[in-house]
Order: sequence, then structure tokens, then C-alpha cells
Amino acid sequence: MSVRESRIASLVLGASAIIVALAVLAVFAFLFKFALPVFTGGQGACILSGVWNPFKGQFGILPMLAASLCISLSALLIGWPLALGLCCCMHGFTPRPLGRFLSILLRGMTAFPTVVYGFAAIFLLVPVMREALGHGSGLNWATAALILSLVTLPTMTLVMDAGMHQTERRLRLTGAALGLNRQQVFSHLVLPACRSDLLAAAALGFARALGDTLIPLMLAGNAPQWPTAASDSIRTLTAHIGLVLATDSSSATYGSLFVAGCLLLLANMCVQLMLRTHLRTRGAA
Amino acid sequence: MPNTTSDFNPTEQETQPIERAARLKHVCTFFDGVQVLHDISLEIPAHGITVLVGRSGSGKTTLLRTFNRLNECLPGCRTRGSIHVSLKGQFMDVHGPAFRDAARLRIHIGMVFQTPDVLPVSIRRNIELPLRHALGLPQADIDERLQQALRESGLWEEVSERLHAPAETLSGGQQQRLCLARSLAMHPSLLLLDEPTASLDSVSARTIEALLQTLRRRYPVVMVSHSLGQALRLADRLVLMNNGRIQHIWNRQDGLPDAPTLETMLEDDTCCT
Amino acid sequence: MVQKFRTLLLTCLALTLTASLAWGAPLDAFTGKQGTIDIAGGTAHIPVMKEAAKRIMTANPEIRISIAGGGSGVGVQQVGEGLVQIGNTGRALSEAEVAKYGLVSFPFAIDGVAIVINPANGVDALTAEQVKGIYAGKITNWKQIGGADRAISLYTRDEASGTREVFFKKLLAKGDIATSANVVPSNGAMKTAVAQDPGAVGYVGIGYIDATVKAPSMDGMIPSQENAANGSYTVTRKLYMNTKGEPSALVRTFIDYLLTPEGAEIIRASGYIPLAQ
Amino acid sequence: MLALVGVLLRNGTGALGQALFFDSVPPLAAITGQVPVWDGIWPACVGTLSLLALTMLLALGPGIGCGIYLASYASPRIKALLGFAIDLLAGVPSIVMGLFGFTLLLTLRHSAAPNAGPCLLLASCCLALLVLPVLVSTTRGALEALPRQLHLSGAALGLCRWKTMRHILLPAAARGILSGVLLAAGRAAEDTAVIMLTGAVANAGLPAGLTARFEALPFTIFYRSSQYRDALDLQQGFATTLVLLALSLALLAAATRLQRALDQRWQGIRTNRPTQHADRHA
Repeated sequence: MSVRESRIASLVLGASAIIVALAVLAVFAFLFKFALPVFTGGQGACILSGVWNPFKGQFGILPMLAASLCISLSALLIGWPLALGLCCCMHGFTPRPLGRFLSILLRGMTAFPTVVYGFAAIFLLVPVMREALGHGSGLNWATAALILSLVTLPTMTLVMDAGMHQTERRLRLTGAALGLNRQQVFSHLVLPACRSDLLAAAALGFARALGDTLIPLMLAGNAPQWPTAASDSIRTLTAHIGLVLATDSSSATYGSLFVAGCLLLLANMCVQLMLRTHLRTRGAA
Repeated sequence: MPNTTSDFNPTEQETQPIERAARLKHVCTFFDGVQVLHDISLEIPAHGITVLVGRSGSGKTTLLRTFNRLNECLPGCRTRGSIHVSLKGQFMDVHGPAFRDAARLRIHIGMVFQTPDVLPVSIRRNIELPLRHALGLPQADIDERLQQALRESGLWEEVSERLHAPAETLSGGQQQRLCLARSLAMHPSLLLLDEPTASLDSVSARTIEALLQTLRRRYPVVMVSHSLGQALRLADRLVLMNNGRIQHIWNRQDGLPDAPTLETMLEDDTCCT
Repeated sequence: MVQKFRTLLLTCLALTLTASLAWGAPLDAFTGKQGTIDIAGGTAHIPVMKEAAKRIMTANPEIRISIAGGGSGVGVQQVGEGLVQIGNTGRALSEAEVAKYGLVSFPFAIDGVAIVINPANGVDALTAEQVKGIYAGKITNWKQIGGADRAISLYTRDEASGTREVFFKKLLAKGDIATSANVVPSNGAMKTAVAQDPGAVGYVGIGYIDATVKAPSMDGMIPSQENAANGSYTVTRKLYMNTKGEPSALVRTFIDYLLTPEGAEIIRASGYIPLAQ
Repeated sequence: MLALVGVLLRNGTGALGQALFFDSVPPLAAITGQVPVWDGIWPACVGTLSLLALTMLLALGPGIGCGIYLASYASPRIKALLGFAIDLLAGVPSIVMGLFGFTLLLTLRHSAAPNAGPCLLLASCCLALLVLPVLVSTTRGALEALPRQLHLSGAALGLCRWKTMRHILLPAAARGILSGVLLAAGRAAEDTAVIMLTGAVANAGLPAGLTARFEALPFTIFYRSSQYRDALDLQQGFATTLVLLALSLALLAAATRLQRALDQRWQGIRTNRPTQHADRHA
């Protein structure tokens, strides 16, 4: 009986692994399958160019790729140091009750739906940004990046915190025995030991910012132009998909959807590969 | 009960009454291609305590784990040679092709680790869990064995009032005795102890030693020890290991070496290389 | 407790009954019918569809109607692919679309498209030339056309929008729209954005205009539904329902319902001008 | 953050009430589905809940199963390969997942099921795919974070691999796995981009089955934020965000309670701490 049970268990587990693997394959296969005709049909060069003006037959989505990268990078630049700072707060740089409160708040924030941020920001942040920047509509790169950094903040903080928590528990006594106080243990021992966690948090934050649809769609203005200034209204690949899904299914506009999807997948794959190579070289060293 | 002696396929039946609990022949163990045990042949008598001593890294723990094939749970391990263990009166090849399922072996061999490895559950469940899920015993038997094992390990008086408390709330010495009780409740054919007192204070260590003195008559015990004093106090048979080889074996009836001699032998690692 | 529930249930039933009696005549067409109608497309249509569906489903719970937005492009595409039974568009179908999917159009209302600006903006009148200049990015400050010294922020709709198409053809005469223009995905979003941004200029269906935005006169024409109906405001469009081939009986009943006087009342209440049958 | 919640509360509480959920329909009739609700968010609440339930139903088995497989059954090669695939899946943006659902639907329509349309089932499948990597990696992480000794203890007690997993490792890792489940549920409840392309609509009434379109709270919020016509609509939008927020937080609270209960059931009841301390030195 026990042998049968464990055999069934391995079968079930193996099967679920296969299901997951198939699912991953299916996602990629379908998107590439739908993107492929675009290139074989000769629209590829047209779509991978710099100007989007469908009424003049220009279907370039490169400005949107640039916008996606710009927005998520700047969101990362704002959010990552903040997350690190919060982590420091939670690990002994502020009184304990405040640290605990922060940790509860962050956990609650992970439950905050993205669309709520967008909804609130339209009515709160956008007018402020408009006045602060002096011109433009307030729907721009800066607004979207700010809110995106807020959206990714709890995830990044919690990933960092999880890594640090483990390391700190391991090193606290050793550090204390060496005569270091909690802050010193943290900044001299724990932080350097958690470099890969910090990096993983950054990669995760970047991926989430890159993949978010609603915030850019609601807050970035969606103008298909190259990003040049923080007050520019720009359109990300994700927002592009959301906006354009609606069009006639034979035009290059429609094809651009799948190319955009594939570009997003590729960007994400690059981040993952970079993270992995880094971890591997560190692991080997 | 599925896991009883009936479904063993004895490959070698001993005709004379069994005098040994286990026998290793030409055992070699490799981790990731590096040889850790070199051609070990060793017999474990059916009664009394066999103590393995040697310097750190001499292969004592690995040798101990060959008896219940626990090395196989570690990555990159490969073992060669024959391992025979006496299980419920039958002397069988437990490493051969006829004995595929190591779990069936391990329910007959109790093991206690260096640091108390109580499961993160209540005291009662620590003992119940393997009895129910590995042996498949009914609740009545479990209750009986539970009490018996706790009494054997001298814990009953201390914990009978709080069997439902987490095992982690026990002191180190109590935890180690709980681990011992957990093994005893399985009614093992062989008891393996991996430096059972290494992480304990001297008083707790003495308690465990006293316990072992009472157990030696009922169970064959193989034990690793770092403390030469302890080894000399407990050993019926003393095995000195060096660099993955057996360097010397003493029997108590033939006389054990005195502590200084043993210490010198431990320090001298040239003799075997 | 049980008694209370029963009373409540009875009240509900009675309410439903009186309601259906009150709306009796046009809704009678639905009695005895059942099935599902899925509707998608133009965002301007939604209020009308919603009210009609509400009345129909209240009178006859056997009929399920789901309503999605998305824009005129979605309407064409989804009805063409057979994903919905009615695809709404805020523009006439192109010949290519009709040919590709075999669509049949049912116009049911007229809507004007008007330029809207923030109520705080002092500008009250615009000309088509000025609008073209603004949208081409040549006029960038309100003071260039007699307003306060404030940068103009442009808002336009996405490519799937029927409103955009009408605006683009009739007001801009297919002129350029600067790439720096903000793109918003619906009439409502346009109104929200313009209502908040003092420098904004955008365009919405006249049905959406309320106190939060201001519609300046266009070449002297006052944008209002009356003017759109009597022809003195020319930037207008028809709102269409489209079906793939001839509609099924149930869908046909739904379309006919919107063309009854009761339907016209719903259309009017939503801010559009019903098309006389 | 607090300011955000504060503003939401100030703007939203006014509209919280029976009318928000049921419009003018009597609640009982609305809840039982006898009378359709049009301007209330009750159908969206039900839609979100059924979407959530269906998604978790689809994702839990394969997700946790695959996590266990990766943690202790897979060979190193498969571990690396499948692990990478899962990381890739984790990075697929939700709108792209929606796009996948859309392409899947088009393919289905041209082959196996010509009458298929965007629906609850399709949306749940895509959402399940979206949250799958979260489940897999938290399960795997929680199991791998357990001390190596626990594996050995299980084996030394004569439990086979599956029984060690089932009776020792899984309960010990339950806390971590549960937090993964919670994370996944949270994402499934809040995601808008996926369902936008696979079946959520502005008005559909209560969900009528697996193959019907449905309403969902996040989509309703998105829709109201862009389509509102008057101040009341807007206020209701704020109130809807509050409802979604409450739902998410309730999920969080429930999971925390469950975690505590599990811990207690598994680890035993901790009582009289002082005596326990004394025991240590006994």
C-alpha cells in the first residue's frame, strides 16, 4: 500500500511538472506563432522602426520599447533605494515598534490592487505633477514612474527582507560576539552577504514595472513618441497592447501587438539570463 | 502489516545461531568521485556496544551511515561492497539488488544524530509519526509503545504531563533522549548513534551514557564518539579509524588500550598512509 | 424570519410585475424569448445599451445581455470574428470591413463630436484652422489664439475610436496629429483628463459634455445635440449597431426595441438624437 | 500610503451602502440572482470571487505539485531547465498573458471549438498561468529552506521519500507554502490586464457559468475611472476600490489566521512558558 501510494505521488508530481512545462511552452509558442507571420509577411521592418502613425502607414513600435525601458528603469531607480532604505529601517535603524509597523504596512501593501493606485493617482498625483512641472498634462513619464516605484516597492522590500532576515539570524550572534552593534552587523556583515538578494529584488522590481499595464495606460499619456524628458507623455509596449488590441485583425497595427508581446518576453528573458549568469559567476567564485 | 519480515527475500541464510548483528565486506564509499571509505570489512557483534573513534574526517559518520544506507540521501554518493544486517532474526544482504527499498531497511535500524533532531511537532507526535506512517501500527499499539519507549529512555516522569507541548521546548538532553525513545519505539534490530552526547553538557551526557549501559544488553549498538573517555567507558568493541580505513580493532574481553595510548595512536596518522 | 423573507419576495415579484406592466408595450416583444446577447464596441453606445439591457432583463430574466466597451475597432473585430452578436461602431463601416466579415449595419442615433477644453480656459470660440494648427503641433500656447499664457496639452483618442475617426475626417480634414498628443482610451477618460487639466484640448461625443468641461463654438457653430439634429452643427456621426449577416430573432428584437419610442427615450436620455425609423 | 488610504476613505465612504452593491434592487432578490443588478457592484463581487476560486482550483495542484517535484524529485538537469522556464513564465507581463489567452481563443475558434468566446473559464486559465510561477517558486523555496537534517531524520526513521515529504517536510513548510498561495490569490484577485482581454465586461449580471462573460471588481474600477459620467459615478468608483481593498485585506487576514492555526496544530500547543523555561535548566 505504501509503495503504491508513493508511486502514485511521484506520478502525480511528475505530471504536474509536465503540465507546468507544457504551459510555459504553450505561452511562448502561441505568441511567437502569431508574431511570425508579421515578419514573413514583410511587415517586420516596418514595425521595428521609429515612427508610429498608422494613418500614414507607419507602424514603428521602437519608441514604445524605449518608453517601456525608460519607465521601468526610472521606477527601479526610485524604488530600489527606497526599498533598501525601508529594509534598513526594519533591521535596527529605527525603534522596533516602527520597524514592526513598517513590516505590517508593507505586507498589507502587497495586497493593494494595482488599479487602485492608478485610480487614486489620476485624481491626486496627476494635478500635482502638472503644476510641479509647469507644463504638459501631468500624464507623463515621471508620474507613471513614481507610481510604478510605489507599486513595486513592497515586493522588492519583502524579497530583500526575506534574504536579510535569514542572513541576519545567522550572523547576529557572531557579529555581537565581535563587539558590533546591530546597525554595524547589518551594514558590515549582512548587507555584503545579501548582495545577490538585493540584485534579485532589483530584477523582480524591474520585471514587474516592465510588465505593468494599467499604470502606464492610465498615467503615462500614451503618446507614441520617443521619451526625451520626464514631462513627456509616452506609451509603453504594455499600454500599446491594451490600446491597440481593438483594431482590424489584418493590418500591421494588429501584427504590432504580437511583436510587442514578443519584445516584452525577450526583454524579460534578458533580465533573467543576466541575473542567472551573475549568480552563477558569483556562486563559482 | 506490509513491512514485516515476511516480505524479505533472504539471500543468505545463516545456519548457525546468529552471533553478529551486521557485517560489512569490502565497502567503499565515494562522494562526488572522492573515495571516503576504503575497503572496509567489519563485523558488529549481536550484543554490546561497538564504538567508532578517529579524528575528524576519518570517515566514522560515513561508515555509521552505511548500515542504514543513509548516505544515499546525500547528493553524489556511491557505495560498493556488501552490507549484511540481521533483521528480525534473518541475516540479509541489504545492499544487493534484491533489497531495493532502503526505507524498509531503515524502519528496523534506529538512528540518533549528533544534534538532537526532534521534529518540529509535539512530543507525542514525534514518537507517533514514524510508528503510524512507517510501521502502520494501530493507535492502541502506538500508545503502548510510546509509554514504553519514554520509560526506557527515562523521560516518562519528566514529560508525561505535557506530551502535547512542542518537542522544541525540551532541554537539549531531554530532546536527545526523546530521539532515542523515538528510535526505541520502533523496536530496532540495530541502533546507530552518531556522537549522541557531543552537543550536551556533561550532566546530560552522563544521563545518556547511563541509559546506554542499560540498553547494551538488549540492542546491538554502533556508536561514533569523539570522547575517548566515553569510548573507553562504553565500548565492548573499539574500532579506530583513520583516513577512511580501519586502523585497529579491540575487544573488551581482550583488553582495551588505555587512554594515553589511544590518544597517541589518534595523533599519529602516518601508520596508515 | 421566514415570514419576513416571504413578504420581501412577494414585494419583489409585485414590483417586477408592475414594472413590466408599466413598460408593457415595446417590451412585450421579448416575452417568451430567451438567450444571450453579447455586445461590444464603441464606448459612446454603452449608456444606451446598458439602459436598454437593464429594462429588458428586468422584464425577462431569461434573457442575458453582456456589454463591453473597447471602441469601434473592437466592435468590428469582435462581431466579425463572431465573438459577440452586436458590435457597436461610432462610424460607418468601411467597404473592406463589410466585405471581409459580411456585416450588416443598423444606425440608431446621431451624435456630435465637439472640441472640449477646461472650464477655466478663457477661450470661447475656435475655428477649424485653429484646431488643425493646434493638433498639428504648430500652435502650442493658448495666448496664440487669444487665451491666457498657458501651454496647450493635446489629448486624442486611440486608433480604434470611432470618435477619433469622425474628428479626424470632418474637423481635421485628415490633417496631422502631433505624436506628442496624449492618447486616452475612452470618451470618459477624455472628459476626466480635460476636466482636470487647465491647458487641455480634446474632443468627445456631445453626449458626454457636462459642466466639468467646456465646448467652445466651432466656426461659429454651437455644439449641442439640438444643433446636431437640425443640421446646424456639422461635425456629427451616426451610431451603429452591426451584426454578422442578418441578425437572429432575439438580436433583431433588441435592435427593433431601440427604434421604438421607448428606445428613443433611452437614447435621448443618454444625450443622443434618436434616428426616426 | 496612509494618505492614499485616507483619501480613498474620504471619497469612498459616502457611497458605501446598499445602493453601491445592489443599485435599487432589493438585496435578497439580487443575491439570489432573481433580479439582475445593473448599476451595483454585486455581480462584480461575485464575478471576482468565482474567478478567484476557479483560478486557484486550476493553479493549486500543478503549482504546488511542480514545486515539490522541483524541490526533491527532479534531477539537477531538469531542475535547472524547468526552474529557468518557471522564472521566464514569472516574468511574462499580465497583458501578454491576456494576449496569449486571446490567441488561444482565436486558435480554438478556428479548430476545436468554433463557438468559443471570451469567458470565465478562459480568464481563469490565463490567470492560473499567471500565478503558477508564484506557487511553484514559493513551494520550492519553502521546502528547500528546511534544514537538510529534516530530510535525513525522515529517512532515518524509515519513512520513504513520499512519506517524509507528506508527513514531515510539507507540514514544516506549510507556512511558507501558504504565504505563496496567498500571494497568488492576491495577484489573481487584483489583475485587470488579463481579464480585460479574456472575458471581463462592463455589464453581464451574475456569472452564468464557465462559458459566460462576467464582471470583476478590478475591471469595474478601471472602467469607472475612465468612463464615469458624474460625481456619483466617481464616488462609487472610490467606494469600489475600497471594497476590492477590503477583499484583499480580508484574504490576507484569513491567511494569517490560518497560518497560526496550522502552526498550532502541527507544532503542538505552547503553554506555560515560564515553567518551560525552568525545564530547560532542569
